Amino acid sequence: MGIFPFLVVAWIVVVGLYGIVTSRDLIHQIVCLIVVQSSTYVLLLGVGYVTGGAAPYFWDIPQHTRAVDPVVQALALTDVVVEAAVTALLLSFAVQAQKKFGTLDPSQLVEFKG
Amino acid sequence: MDQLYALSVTVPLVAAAALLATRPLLAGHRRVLDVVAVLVSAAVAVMLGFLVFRTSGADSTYWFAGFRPAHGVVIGIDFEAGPLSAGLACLGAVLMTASMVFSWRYFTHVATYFHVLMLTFLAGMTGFCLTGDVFDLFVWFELMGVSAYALTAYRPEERGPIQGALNFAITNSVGAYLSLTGIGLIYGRTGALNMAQIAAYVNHHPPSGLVVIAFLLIITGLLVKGAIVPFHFWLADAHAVAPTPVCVLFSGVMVELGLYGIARMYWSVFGVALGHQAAISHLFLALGSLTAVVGALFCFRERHLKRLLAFSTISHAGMFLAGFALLTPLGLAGAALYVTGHAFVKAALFLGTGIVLHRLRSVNETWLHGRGRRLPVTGVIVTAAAFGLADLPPFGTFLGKGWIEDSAAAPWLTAIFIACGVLVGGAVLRVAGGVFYGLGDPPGEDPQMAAEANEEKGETEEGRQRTPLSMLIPAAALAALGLAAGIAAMVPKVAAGVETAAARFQDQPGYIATVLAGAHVTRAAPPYPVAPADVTVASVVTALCSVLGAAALALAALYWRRLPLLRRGYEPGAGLTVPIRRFQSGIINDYITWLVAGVATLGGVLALVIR
Amino acid sequence: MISAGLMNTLQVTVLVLVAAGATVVVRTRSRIRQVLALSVYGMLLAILFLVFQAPDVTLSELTVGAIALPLILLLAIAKVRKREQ
Amino acid sequence: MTPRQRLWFFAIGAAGLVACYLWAFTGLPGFGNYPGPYGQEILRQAVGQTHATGVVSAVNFEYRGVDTIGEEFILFTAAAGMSVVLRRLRRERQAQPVDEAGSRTVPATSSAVRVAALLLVGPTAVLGWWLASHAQTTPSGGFQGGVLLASAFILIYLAGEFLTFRRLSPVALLDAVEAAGAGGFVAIGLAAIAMNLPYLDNYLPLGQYPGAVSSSGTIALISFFVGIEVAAAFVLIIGELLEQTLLRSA
Repeated sequence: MGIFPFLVVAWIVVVGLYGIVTSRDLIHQIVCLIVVQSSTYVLLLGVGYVTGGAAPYFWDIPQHTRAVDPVVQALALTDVVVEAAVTALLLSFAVQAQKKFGTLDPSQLVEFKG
Repeated sequence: MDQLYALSVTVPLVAAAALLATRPLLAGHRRVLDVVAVLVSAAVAVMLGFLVFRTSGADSTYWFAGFRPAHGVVIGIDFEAGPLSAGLACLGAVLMTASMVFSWRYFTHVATYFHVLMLTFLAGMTGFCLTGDVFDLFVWFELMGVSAYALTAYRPEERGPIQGALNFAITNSVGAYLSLTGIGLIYGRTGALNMAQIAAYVNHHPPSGLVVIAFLLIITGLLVKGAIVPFHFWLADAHAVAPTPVCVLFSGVMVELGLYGIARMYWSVFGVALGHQAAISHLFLALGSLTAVVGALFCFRERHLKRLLAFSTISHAGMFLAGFALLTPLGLAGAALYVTGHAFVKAALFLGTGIVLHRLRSVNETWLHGRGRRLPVTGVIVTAAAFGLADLPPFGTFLGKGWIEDSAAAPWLTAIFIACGVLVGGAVLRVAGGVFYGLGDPPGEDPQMAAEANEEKGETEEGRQRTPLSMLIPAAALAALGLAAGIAAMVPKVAAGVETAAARFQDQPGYIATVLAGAHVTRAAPPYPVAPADVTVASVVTALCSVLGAAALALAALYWRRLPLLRRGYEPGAGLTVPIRRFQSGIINDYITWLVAGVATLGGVLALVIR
Repeated sequence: MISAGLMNTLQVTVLVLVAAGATVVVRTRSRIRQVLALSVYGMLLAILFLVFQAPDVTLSELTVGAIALPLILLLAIAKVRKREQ
Repeated sequence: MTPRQRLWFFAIGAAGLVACYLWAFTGLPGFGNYPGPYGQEILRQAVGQTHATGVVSAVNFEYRGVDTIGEEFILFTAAAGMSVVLRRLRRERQAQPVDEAGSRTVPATSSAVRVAALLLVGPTAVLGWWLASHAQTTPSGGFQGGVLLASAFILIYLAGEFLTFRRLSPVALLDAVEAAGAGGFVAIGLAAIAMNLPYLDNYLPLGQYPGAVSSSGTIALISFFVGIEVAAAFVLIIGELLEQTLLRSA
């Protein structure tokens, strides 16, 4: 495996950013932002993985079983909530933008420049 | 009394929840909302002010749920405060109090949500300043961000706020996710999230690309927040449209918090491991200078008052970064004082603009020309604050900037600082002289800018015949505080105290010892060497020249049409309008492209320097 | 217990699928289809987290990434579409 | 920039960004060789210290509980922000809501779907409740449980009962429930301060043995409040958008 999971992380980031940069539709752009953020889950869970480790639950396994890192999982959970919150707020902006500008093309959503 | 750490963050959160829960009961009782918000902000300011005093001798640490480090491993989250971090948080709470007082009469139809969002914003800022854990830093950063996006879009009936909020939210989110990637990388390497523990690890292991890139990615989100070129585009779009009381916080502390985060990351975590101090110092000096110049140029050509102030914030952010970048205690102390003085006068200027908007229903400098004569008191406050922004002695801005210049002792940096001071000061003085005293001729009308400025109507609903005292008093008080900060810093004991605090902020071994070895360890190397930060004749003369230059530029901008030598209709810099609009295009896609290019460039430079 | 070799293969496969999924989500320019792609991508991520031994994150990614977020997106799209017509 | 210029500019920047990432990855321990020490220390201590067998919940609600407070308030703030942005214009507020879904071009919800969806409401709600109250033992917790509870409400909508959905979820009540959830979490921590303990200290009895439902002290309680907060926030968010989509002024 080596660094393969991390290469996937880099790929997801770049693909997501590519989507944001080339997007012609705000909702598409917001979905691409979700993709960029999803790279951070893969990274977090990737770095905390321990080969052969169990999930960090000691309900039915002995307490000193080798397990994967629980902290990154807590971080990823927080991250998922943040994603949901930010996306919902952004979508409400998009709905409003469509109402006010009559379009969702980012290059047309310009009231201020210069 | 350690509980103050927890209370300063949780009290505004509980208040926000309580206000939202009782929303139907409070529907007809607007004043209850105002009173709660003002009292909570003031209480937080007092708590944090108390923390500043308490930590003036030594930093202290607070472990949530009592999880102290076990076997040298940190398992909980700590808040760590020194005078600079608690002081910045306190500054935020003071500005929040002033904004809430100002809002008393400013919005007539204000829903509970405004107060709720302001309180969560306050909690986010406080947590961001105090936390000693990198992931927790990200959480507070996001809380501050989400509150700020919603506040920017507070008037969704108009187009500007929606564009501003979108650009702000998307750019900041991309920055935040890159920061989180950096946090993930450093965690993968060190197995730690506590700043002191990460520092202890990276100091004792050979430097690697991972450490460099983790540093770069973590500060990316902070560079976006701190509006450093080329990560700065969102700022003007958001500041121009956010309600004025919110602008006070955006310009006064939020941008500075981004820079504070960079300073914290550098000194508390990565500084020693990165090494190469001279090169890193030069890199950040270059970034800061570029930002200062770009911001100042954009500021001077602007006619939309809130955008003008926004660009001046970018310029100042560049100068603050340059102050940090000297990596000296005096430079950091200067930056801290400059941030304080700037926050007060900039807040006063924004509140003055709010009063103009409330009474005269416009933020268009051309249209407003001479019309501000009806508002003499506001005129005096704005003019005083404008001189403060132009670094007139003895405002806090003058001394802060002077310390940075003393510490750098580099003529080129002083020259850049003076040039930016002249441009930014010239712009605000031009506004003050033209709008409130009707000096000279109205500046040329740019159709695009006029259209933009005309958008700004619905923010405050009824233009009254008199300016309410609840608006004038906070504005005047803030301008006075800007003056008081400067005068206080002239007291040698205070100046030495600020510089010692800065030296302590930069003392990484001391930080690690405080956090990992116990709450009240005496720091490693006090007393810190304190360079004399006196007010010299030379610094006063330099500052006065800069202020005179700004005043002369303002007068020239107002009167140049009357010079017989120039043909009529000539507008200086008119040819630049098209390229400038292409640069600051308002399109998110461009902003993200610049962000990626900025990260790549910084990464390349760091790779060349550090390898 | 799954053998280490099988686990490894499983992880590589899911990682490749996730990378492909992200690409598809970004490259899909039609709104509704993109939401479907996102939902599938959320499911793939949930499976990835399962093979990374993170059942907790799997559950939230399933509820949020594969269900709640696509639903919110669909609602926003419906709203926008109604006005565009 | 034209789209083409932007793409080229981005391509160069992205190449640099990827190079940065690759350089960083060379410093990571290989996949599966995570060295610790933070997570390892938690694994050593958590079960004994908190009597929670779900270590991730212990981290979320106790060791890093402050993060979770921030996270809950991010959701809280986003929901409040959506209410601000999507607040209906005044005339819409005065008008009587009419379920516009009936005039959609799609066929009306068939009774089979309606019955199936309504039948699912109960089990979904129960499952959500169960998840929210078993954070300390199993891979679950307030967050996942809360989203599932919200799904139960959404099922009511799917059953074609939009106006029922709306009656069951008046915004003011939801705001209050959400605020009670988020505020309750903070208040549990504040109670520790009142007892002169550090904020968020686990002051409740931990239960007799690890793994019992009544074990783990404040962890279970916090998880419960988080569940309420998350459920209310999601119903609010979805309700806000539904209202935008389906209601027109009469």
